[in-house]
Amino acid sequence: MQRGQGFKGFLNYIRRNPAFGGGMVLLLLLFLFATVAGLFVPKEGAYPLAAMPKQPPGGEYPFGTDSVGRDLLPTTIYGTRMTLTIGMIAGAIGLGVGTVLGFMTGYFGGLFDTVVKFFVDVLMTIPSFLLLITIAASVPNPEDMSIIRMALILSLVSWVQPTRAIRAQVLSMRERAFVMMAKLSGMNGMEIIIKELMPNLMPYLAISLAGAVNGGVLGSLGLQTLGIGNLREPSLGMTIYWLRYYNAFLQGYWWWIIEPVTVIALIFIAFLLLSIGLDEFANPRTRRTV
Amino acid sequence: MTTPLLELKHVTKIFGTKKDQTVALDDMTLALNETFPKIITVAGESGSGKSTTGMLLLGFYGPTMGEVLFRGRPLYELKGADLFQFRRDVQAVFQDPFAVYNPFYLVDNLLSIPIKNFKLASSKSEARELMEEALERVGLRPAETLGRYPHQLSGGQRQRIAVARALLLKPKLLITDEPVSMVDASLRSTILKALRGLNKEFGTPIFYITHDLTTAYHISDYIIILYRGSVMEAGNVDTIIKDPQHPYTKLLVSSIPWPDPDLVWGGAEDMIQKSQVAFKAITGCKFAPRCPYRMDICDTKPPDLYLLERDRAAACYLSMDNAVLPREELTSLFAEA
Amino acid sequence: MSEPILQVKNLKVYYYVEAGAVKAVDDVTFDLDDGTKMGLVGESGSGKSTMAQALMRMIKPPGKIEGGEMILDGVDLVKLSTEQMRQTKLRKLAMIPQGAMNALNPVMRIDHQLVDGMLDHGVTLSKQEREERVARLLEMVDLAPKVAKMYPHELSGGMQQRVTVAQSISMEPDLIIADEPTSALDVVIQRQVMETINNLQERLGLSLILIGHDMGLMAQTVSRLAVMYAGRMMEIGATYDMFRDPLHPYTQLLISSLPVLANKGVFAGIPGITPSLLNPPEGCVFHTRCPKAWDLCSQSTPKFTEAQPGRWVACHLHTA
Amino acid sequence: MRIPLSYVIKRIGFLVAVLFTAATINFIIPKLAPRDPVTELINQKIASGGLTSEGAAEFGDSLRKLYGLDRPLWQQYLTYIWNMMRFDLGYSIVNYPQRVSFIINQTVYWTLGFVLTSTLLAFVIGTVVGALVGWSKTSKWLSWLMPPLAMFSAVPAFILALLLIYFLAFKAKAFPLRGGFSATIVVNWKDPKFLLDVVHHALLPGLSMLLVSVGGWSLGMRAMMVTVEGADYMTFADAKGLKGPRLFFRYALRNTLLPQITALAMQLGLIVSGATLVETMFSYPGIGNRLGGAIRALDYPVIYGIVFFMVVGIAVATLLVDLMYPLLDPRISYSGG
Repeated sequence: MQRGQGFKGFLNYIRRNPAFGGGMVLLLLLFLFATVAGLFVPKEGAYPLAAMPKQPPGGEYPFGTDSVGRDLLPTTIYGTRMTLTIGMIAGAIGLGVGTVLGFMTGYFGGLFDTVVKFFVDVLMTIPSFLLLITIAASVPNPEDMSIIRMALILSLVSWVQPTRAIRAQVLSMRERAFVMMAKLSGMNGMEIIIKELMPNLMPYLAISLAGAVNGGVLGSLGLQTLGIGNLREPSLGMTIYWLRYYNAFLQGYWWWIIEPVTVIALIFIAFLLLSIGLDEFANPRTRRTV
Repeated sequence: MTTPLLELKHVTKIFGTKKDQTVALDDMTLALNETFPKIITVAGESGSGKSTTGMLLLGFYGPTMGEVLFRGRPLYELKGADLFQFRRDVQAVFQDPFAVYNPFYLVDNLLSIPIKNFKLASSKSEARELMEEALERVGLRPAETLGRYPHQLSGGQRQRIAVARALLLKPKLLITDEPVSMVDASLRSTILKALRGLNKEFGTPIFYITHDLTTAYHISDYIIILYRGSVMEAGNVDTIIKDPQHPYTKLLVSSIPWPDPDLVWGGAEDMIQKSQVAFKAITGCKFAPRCPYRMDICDTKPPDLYLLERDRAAACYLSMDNAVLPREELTSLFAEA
Repeated sequence: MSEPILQVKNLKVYYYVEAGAVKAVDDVTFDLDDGTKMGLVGESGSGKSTMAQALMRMIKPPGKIEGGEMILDGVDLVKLSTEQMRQTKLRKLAMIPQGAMNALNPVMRIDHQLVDGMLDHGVTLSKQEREERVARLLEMVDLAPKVAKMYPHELSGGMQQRVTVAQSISMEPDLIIADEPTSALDVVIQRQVMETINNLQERLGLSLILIGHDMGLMAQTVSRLAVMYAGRMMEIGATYDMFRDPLHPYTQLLISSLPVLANKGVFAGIPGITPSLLNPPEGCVFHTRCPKAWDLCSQSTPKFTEAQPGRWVACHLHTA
Repeated sequence: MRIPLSYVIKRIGFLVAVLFTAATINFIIPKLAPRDPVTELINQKIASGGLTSEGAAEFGDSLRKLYGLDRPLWQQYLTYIWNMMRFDLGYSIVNYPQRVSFIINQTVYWTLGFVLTSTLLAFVIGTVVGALVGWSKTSKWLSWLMPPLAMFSAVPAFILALLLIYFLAFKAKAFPLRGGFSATIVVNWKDPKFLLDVVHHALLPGLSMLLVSVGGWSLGMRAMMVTVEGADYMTFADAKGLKGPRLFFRYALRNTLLPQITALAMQLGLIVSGATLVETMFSYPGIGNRLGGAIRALDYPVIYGIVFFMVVGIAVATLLVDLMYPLLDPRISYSGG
């Protein structure tokens, strides 16, 4: 990894790590689709009775319409926005909690570490999605949950993986000689965490963030597909729920199926590429010595 | 008697869980004085507890039993300014010349951070001067070293910067753990010379940990031979290397591969046993299972240290005709005549 | 004088990296007489380990044998096909590896590991023959028969290294290449393993190339010594002569930097740093650090010549 | 190779801790949620005309007594845990008086059938493909398999299921659109025609699980293969002149299987979650689809019961995989930690 070469160096790096570049570009395009495209397409179209129902793509409705008259173009745009927003909030909270817990437990150890590690181990065995179902189905009016509430519920499980991953990294890194050297240079615990460990763990933090956002998106999609979550507001999961509810298959409304599926697939492929690229960044296998 | 700078008092360090224990260091008492500017080597094979001793002295491990004292106060009690003072006074050079560098920063950090934290310079230019001076003393050109990342320098260069750091800080005690074992032969001398220089010019005592008796012989004044956490023989390095008394020391010394075609391995063949006995609970001398001179008494209880000369003692029943040196007075061997 | 078992001629091994070709081994030539032990020393980056890999034809990309010959018992190893080379390994040319603690398959019992090499070289063994073979091999390296049924992690580092020694002699090859076989071991164990290797070498009449950086170990074990620096061969000769009367200034400095019993407290190093293998200096690779260098040294590369009988050196001081 | 008892005990202890935590979460969450199952049940009864609002209060009290909701919380908790230990998961609200355990029993075998088959197949295929792609001596065209496999692995199985349903079932009419067997066929497990029909229905859900997980296993396997190929024992094995197949199977593959199996244990939860959604997409008569139905109908005892049952299943399966691990890895020491 070479530093201090500016943008050109970055481009050079992308050339050697195309997965990272591909993931970034794809994610950027999705973000643009969810934000900029929304400036030109009003949200009103994403609700029932806004358009002529059951229209294939073309002319007035480039993405077609569903069987209750939602225009699928705004539905997909605002749905992507909603889904990504939920994922990012849940991922950010998960990474935040995971970073604090991971560094504290990994570096300082002690009873707190034992307790946190036990809960992490237990929660790793209990599938997070089942936990989400239990929690989300138990809140009042699960069928019209706000974005924030959905994201908060998701973040109840999204901290587990980052905590585990970061703790493991900190554990292996705190034994390194440069940490001892930092202590000998008069640095205290917090200084060592922030100045010595954090910079080296940046790629791992980025991997954890990508993983947590990915998990948030996946969780929200799963819940919405089962009918938990706001079914009135447009989201990608909600679209899946309705297309099943109205048996889009049997009617042969291919556009209603293909469009959300494509966007969802692109989101996950972007995250996959990004995590492959970040992994390559964190553990370059090409480092060779003669 | 003044309080020693750093002291191990009946320190035992055990690693592992209840079922699978390794005694890394067994009831060690040792005092290191800032007023006694000598180089003391701790030598032994892997598992002898030599590195553990270093880690205990630096406060990176806590003792299982016993106490590590800094100016008379237990290390674990030190907080704030006292802990800071301990860090200021006791410094180290480690084995791996790559691992001590944070790969994220320039090598300059190894020198500039202690200068900043310990307030060794009043200005940036003064700090720079200090760094350059220290680098030159270990034979490095500052222009070719500063401003680089660790991976851009060779192992020898990196280790010399680590030694430059010790020179710059002028600690009250320097602990070096195998400082030359990962460095090419042609550079070892340069590094050892710099350490010796620090010791002679600034009177800094050095605690030199190594498995390599050739460098130990060359650099140090005194030596402690450890075997499985216990002292086997200790005292003047010249007499011990040239005329070892403890059977274990004999074995070690006879196995040194001297880079001298006139000094080829010979003798002590009888001491090298083909298959080693599995180590069970040993009640007596730890070396007894491998010792060709083993006697019945060896299995009864660990031997005391017997004073062979004023500055030399061995923990072996073969020497039991001599006066006993209580283990806690090990340090008395390392004193001016 | 016996015939050379190995002749290396103008061997070149380059690693191709983004910045260009790293000349890890550059134009190395030497002979090894049958039944001798030769040491190959050098510091990190000298190319000694690359030599070991090249002789085993185990250079991995981006490295490549760029040219030269390695003639083992009349056969040029460079020209062999992959399958021919596979058959040569173990049968004619074996290796004792460096990392004793990791060189054995962790999930396989010792006896299986000792036997599988033979099986893959066309040796057919009944169950009983197998056991006998394993027991004899273990005995030859002073290991107890029960080791056969153990897993590597149950053995100490020294014992594991003995297993790899047993492995390397299992088909009585002509030449064994030992790449720092004891660098991870304690001195006493190191001595035991080296003595085992020495005994076997004499008993079986093998030739041995011992690769390492420890001049002490070389002084104790080998009869001939080859010194490499920055990918090139500097000097070759009988070990005793090399220590007592080094010809090449690099060897001289190297020998004088060694800590011996008689010179306590004398610290003499070699000033300067090893040159980059990517852009080695013009002329002699050592001239940048050589106290005896003159104009010619930076202009032309000294030829590796026989300065005295059996004594080869690459230095302008000795070519005249 | 024997599995040490202490390890088994420790591992089972962890299993109990997991189940206890899961049960406790299941107990606490409904209590924290501001909704009252009894009121909801009554409202449902009123809505369906089975109860008049006059009798509701009295009926509610008797129900609360029946469910023990009038007792102190800690007593309810103990009863709850006791019930869980006996696997008494209570009654469905919507399909009262069906027991939750009956519903599970009715549906679980459908799920086990296609999930086990597709998971095992995917694991085997993915491992073999990944191993071959990662192995440097196989031909390069194999690596072209990776991008599509990686794409599939990124997409959740239920999303892929939508595409499969549309293209293979609706368009190509090669598979049934939904369900576990044809509506026109008589349920008879001894009739081969019925069995064939069941398999036909299970193929598409199985395929969507399979396609998604093959990529994951092969990606992981490839990475481990590359790591193992760099190991010292592979270099030494190569230096021994072993034949390709032995190097591949006995050395490389054998060593990469261990982490791969650890990964399998870690993935079980994800697989079950994925299967739940896939079943919903296909209206497959398995336990996951039943869970989906219960969620839509807000049938809480069924939701909690099925979730708890799944957690038990995953925890037990993880335990079994963990206990299998030492059989494959002779190095594992169980002394603790």
